[in-house]
Amino acid sequence: MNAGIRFCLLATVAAFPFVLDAAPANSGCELKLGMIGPLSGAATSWGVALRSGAEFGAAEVNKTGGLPVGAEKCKVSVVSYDSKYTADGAAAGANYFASQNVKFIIGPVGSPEATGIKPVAQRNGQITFSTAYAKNAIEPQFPLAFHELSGPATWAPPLAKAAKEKFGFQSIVCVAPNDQGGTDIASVDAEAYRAVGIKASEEYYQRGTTNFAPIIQRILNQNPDAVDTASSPPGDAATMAKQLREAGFNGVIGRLGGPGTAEIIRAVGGVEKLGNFYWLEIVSTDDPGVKALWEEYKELMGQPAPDNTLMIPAVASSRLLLKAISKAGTIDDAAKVAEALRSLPVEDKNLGKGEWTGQKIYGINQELSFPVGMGLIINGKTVGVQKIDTVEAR
Amino acid sequence: MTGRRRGRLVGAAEITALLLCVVAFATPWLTHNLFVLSVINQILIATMAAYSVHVMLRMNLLSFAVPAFMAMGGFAGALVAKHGGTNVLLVGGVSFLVPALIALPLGILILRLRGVYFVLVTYIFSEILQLLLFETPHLTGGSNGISGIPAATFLAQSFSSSAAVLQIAAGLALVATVVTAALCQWCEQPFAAIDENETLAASLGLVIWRFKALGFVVAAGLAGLAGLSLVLMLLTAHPSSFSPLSSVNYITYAIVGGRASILGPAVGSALLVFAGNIFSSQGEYSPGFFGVLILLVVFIARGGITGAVHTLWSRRRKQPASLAASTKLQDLA
Amino acid sequence: MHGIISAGIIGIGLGAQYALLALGFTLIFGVLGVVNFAHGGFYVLGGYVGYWAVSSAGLPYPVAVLAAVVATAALGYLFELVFVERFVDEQLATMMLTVGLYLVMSTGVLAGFGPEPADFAFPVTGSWHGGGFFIPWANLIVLGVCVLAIAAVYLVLYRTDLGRALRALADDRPVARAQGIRPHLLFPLAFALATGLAGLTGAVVTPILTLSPHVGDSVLATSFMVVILGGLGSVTGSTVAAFVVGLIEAYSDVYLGGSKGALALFLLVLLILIAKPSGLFGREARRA
Amino acid sequence: MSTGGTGAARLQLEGVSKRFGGLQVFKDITFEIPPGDLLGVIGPNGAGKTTLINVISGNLPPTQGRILLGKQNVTGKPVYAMSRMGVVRSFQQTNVFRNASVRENLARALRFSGAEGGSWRGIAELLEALGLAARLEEPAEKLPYGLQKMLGLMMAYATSPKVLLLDEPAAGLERRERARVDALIDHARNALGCAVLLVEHDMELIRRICPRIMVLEAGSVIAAGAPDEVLSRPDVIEAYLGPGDSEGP
Repeated sequence: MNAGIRFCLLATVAAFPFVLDAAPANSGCELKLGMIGPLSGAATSWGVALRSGAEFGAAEVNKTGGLPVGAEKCKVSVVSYDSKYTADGAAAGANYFASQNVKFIIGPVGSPEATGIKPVAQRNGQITFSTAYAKNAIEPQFPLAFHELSGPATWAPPLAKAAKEKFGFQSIVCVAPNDQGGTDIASVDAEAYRAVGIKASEEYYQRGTTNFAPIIQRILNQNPDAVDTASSPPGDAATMAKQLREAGFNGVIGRLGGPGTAEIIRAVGGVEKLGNFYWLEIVSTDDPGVKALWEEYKELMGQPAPDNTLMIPAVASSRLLLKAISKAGTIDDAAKVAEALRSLPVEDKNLGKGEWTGQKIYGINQELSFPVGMGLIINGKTVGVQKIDTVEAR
Repeated sequence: MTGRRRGRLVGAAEITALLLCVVAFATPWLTHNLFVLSVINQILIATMAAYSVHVMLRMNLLSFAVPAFMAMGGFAGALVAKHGGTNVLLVGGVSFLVPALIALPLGILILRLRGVYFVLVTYIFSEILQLLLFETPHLTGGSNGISGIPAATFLAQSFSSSAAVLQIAAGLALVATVVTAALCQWCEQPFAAIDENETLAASLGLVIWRFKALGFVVAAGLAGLAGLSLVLMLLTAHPSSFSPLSSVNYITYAIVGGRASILGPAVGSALLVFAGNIFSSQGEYSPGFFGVLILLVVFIARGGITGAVHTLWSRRRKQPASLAASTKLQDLA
Repeated sequence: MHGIISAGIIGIGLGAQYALLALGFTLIFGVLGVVNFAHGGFYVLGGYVGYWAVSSAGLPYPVAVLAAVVATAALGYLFELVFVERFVDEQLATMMLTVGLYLVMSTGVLAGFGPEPADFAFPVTGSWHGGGFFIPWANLIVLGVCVLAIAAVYLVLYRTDLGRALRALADDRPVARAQGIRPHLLFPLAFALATGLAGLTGAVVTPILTLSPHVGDSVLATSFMVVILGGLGSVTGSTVAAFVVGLIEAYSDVYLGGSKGALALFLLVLLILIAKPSGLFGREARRA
Repeated sequence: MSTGGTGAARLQLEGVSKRFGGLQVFKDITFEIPPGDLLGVIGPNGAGKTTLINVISGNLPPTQGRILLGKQNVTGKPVYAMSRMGVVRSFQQTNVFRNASVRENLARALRFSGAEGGSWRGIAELLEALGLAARLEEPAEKLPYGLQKMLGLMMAYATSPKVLLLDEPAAGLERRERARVDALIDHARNALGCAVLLVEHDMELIRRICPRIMVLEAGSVIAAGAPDEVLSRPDVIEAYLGPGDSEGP
């Protein structure tokens, strides 16, 4: 047993230099941008997209010789941490970054992660830019927590209205997984549909379901005009769309909540078979500015960008964050940078003009809003992505 | 003679485990590195959860119900802290007792199952509890969980910093270690007999269900303490913290550490949680590294880390004595 | 009435899928006494090998399915030989080994193919419609494959020397050994047979549903539930249980909704096991 | 409830039957064994002898009939309860805690039965006679087969039973070791006042120590009485001794 003790002590002792070694070498000015998100498990692609966006933002600045902070020019690098889509993973990540003196974090991605990281990051003095669609993704009591893109409460009302105008349906079923990643979006979607006079109901399935035939049958029993796959993961949404069409459902399929349009089109067997379909694009992807970003990424990074639009707001928020750091003139004081962030004009090279929103929904104006897009396929023909202004109904 | 030797050996393991808790309690004075504090906090939580697995393993029962009991303890503690009182003794007591009390009737139903049947039923129980959390939004906050939990207090002192949260975890882990050690010591012979040959034990008059129920109830309480500790670390009781598949992690900690002694859960948790945190900064390949580590440990260290160390130790020290052999075999059983 | 029949058809479809999944799992459990936590990993791997064979190697789909079976069986054989064999009598160790393997496999697939769902489509589309009901052709084909696979497994188990030896090992290992049956030759074969079945399932089912690196998790949970409900290592039991689970899932999901439906399914399985502790077709536990 | 070994009690079966689904293992078995008495049960393999022990010991519930211990009806009680009331069995295969030492095995028997305390003294002499006394610290699995079997019997004895159910205690033993079984049974009858039920294939042993025996064939009692008389009956020879296998397996 004594050897057991020795082993423990050795392990503990061995752990310290490893961790402490990681502390930043303070020669020159080096700015580390953290990225927290799922890099394993079913939500990996979102974490990867976020990391790519942050890396692109860093590379842009480095190309110009570094970020001017006070008198120095800082080289920006990105470090990432796999938070596994869990609250404790994200909290551990925030602490890991704190130990490396990383004060600015792009991410986390999911609702559990946002829940887990808020108090810890606040305590550690770290700014976060979460993409979670949770109803409490940002809160007044956590002034360092920012939201990277507009949430369902912002875009669902205008999109629901636009969808009703385009397709004229009277009833809809919103379907999503039964955890926070599903309920916090589908319930907001349903509310938005109801607000424009559509009869909306919600269906939640067990996360991890692979065969949706029974859920589809249940939805069809309600005989709706349309089905909204909300924030179901891309693979789930694709399977549902396919099984809906196989079951003879000819109504409109919508997707207000997450990416995955390509998968859905593929699963159903092409745009013609999909018929009528509308979806949220978190940015207006057909804009020339946005389209240019993919080219710029390839040119600067030497490889194509990940095929996931979540990268775009990550680029925008990295740029804005870096700008704020420069303006605040500090790479340590998160509160000062947050102050600068709030005061900066929201304007992005590729996305155009945006604004800080969120007061009405979260009670704090720290949501980075750019116009979103509504993609449309009408009668089996791709119509493209229309820009939708989400300016908060004040 | 054998008994005395065994007693002394087990004692050493227990004292070491207790000392580790004390060291963990003292870490805030040794370092302010937040990552170190956070990792040690996670290790403490994992150790308590692995104790829960360990107690059941002593009776050759593999329990996947740990996340379920953690959730009960965590949510019960959160509710009490929010609406009742934040005294750490009160909150800790509730988070031990609630799962323990629920485990009693549940145990009577499922403890006659053995082997993989027990594994499956406990796993299903974890799934059911997760779904119940989703389906009871008024009590548990549904899929959003309970947030805004006030920091725990003790003697007018509030524990809100990372260091203080770690110290609470260390205190709870100390209690968990004492409870586990006391139970395993007191029930050593019955547990070992149930583990090896239930039929024989029963025919000698051992009231098996009584010990199984006792073990199950205590294991549930230990998991409850782990759940509370997790909730206090995150200041949130969230269903995603208690996913049914996370039971595989706790089982892995307990088995990789070795089921021979109470140090097993602590050693397994320390190694694997530490490694998991380091791997997490390696991005999407972290599960792969973790998998390789498990394969290596199982392949090299038969009987878990403590088991392998123990085997080496007794082989080196007492080559000829059948005494050492007898204790070794007993411990590795 | 119409709804009840539709749900029944869906349940049978689910049951076929689960039966195919559980077949390999129950074989490994029955013969080796090993709970294979990497079962879902072999399912995913089968899907990806099929996908690769179709999309990169340009093979026709049936050949791709064959390739998936061969690849997963080969990997299973090797894994048993190198890792499991030494620990075959230690249930906890083998569990840990298969957990480790699963993590490595899913990371490997992620590294090789990326996190996005793969574009792997079933070559046959469309549905059969009749009398107000419909069945996708693809599901009928899976049902057919399921029947064939189960028949094949029965043939192997009850009509060949290999099968007799495997059954002897499943019944009583010491006695089988005493009769000259050599486990260290047969265990890798049994493991390969089982993982090959998982690979087959993956190659046939993932193009109908989704193929991404992490679809293996729920596959493991379902197979496990089906196999235990059926009774340890009983091929007949797991097949029957697969359809029982499929039907319960279909009816509870259709009539109660996804979340409550899952709750109902789990509660029913729990109740069945409490009432009948050795599963629907289980003999008394193999070791007293 | 008395758990010690002081009180003696009579074991009585009244019309006990056991059926597994469609399979009738035995039916309508009636007998009694007074304290200190010994009943031998013989019969061909598959006659239901071990199942009979399983039913009396509480491992299996009977389908019909009553089992009485003294005046108390103990039908259908679980194993541990039967054991604590003094009805204790041994197993046909060696059944000991292989990973524990001999001493621990015996300590468990004493502790689990509730017969702790001075009972070590009560078994010391017998331990010597059975050849176990010198090997108390050895792990049970290191013992030779015969001693493991003795340990199994010794553990049953150590619980201070009132009724001892012995399932082929001599099977697999060498000839010279069989005398130890005699010693144990004598001890149980004389020192504890045990009622003993002995299932055995070893006809020499049966003839040697059993005052009366019962022949079970296909689940029915076909003969009962003194060994010499019963074993010379033609139907018994036909049913059982005919094949000529008078030795255990």
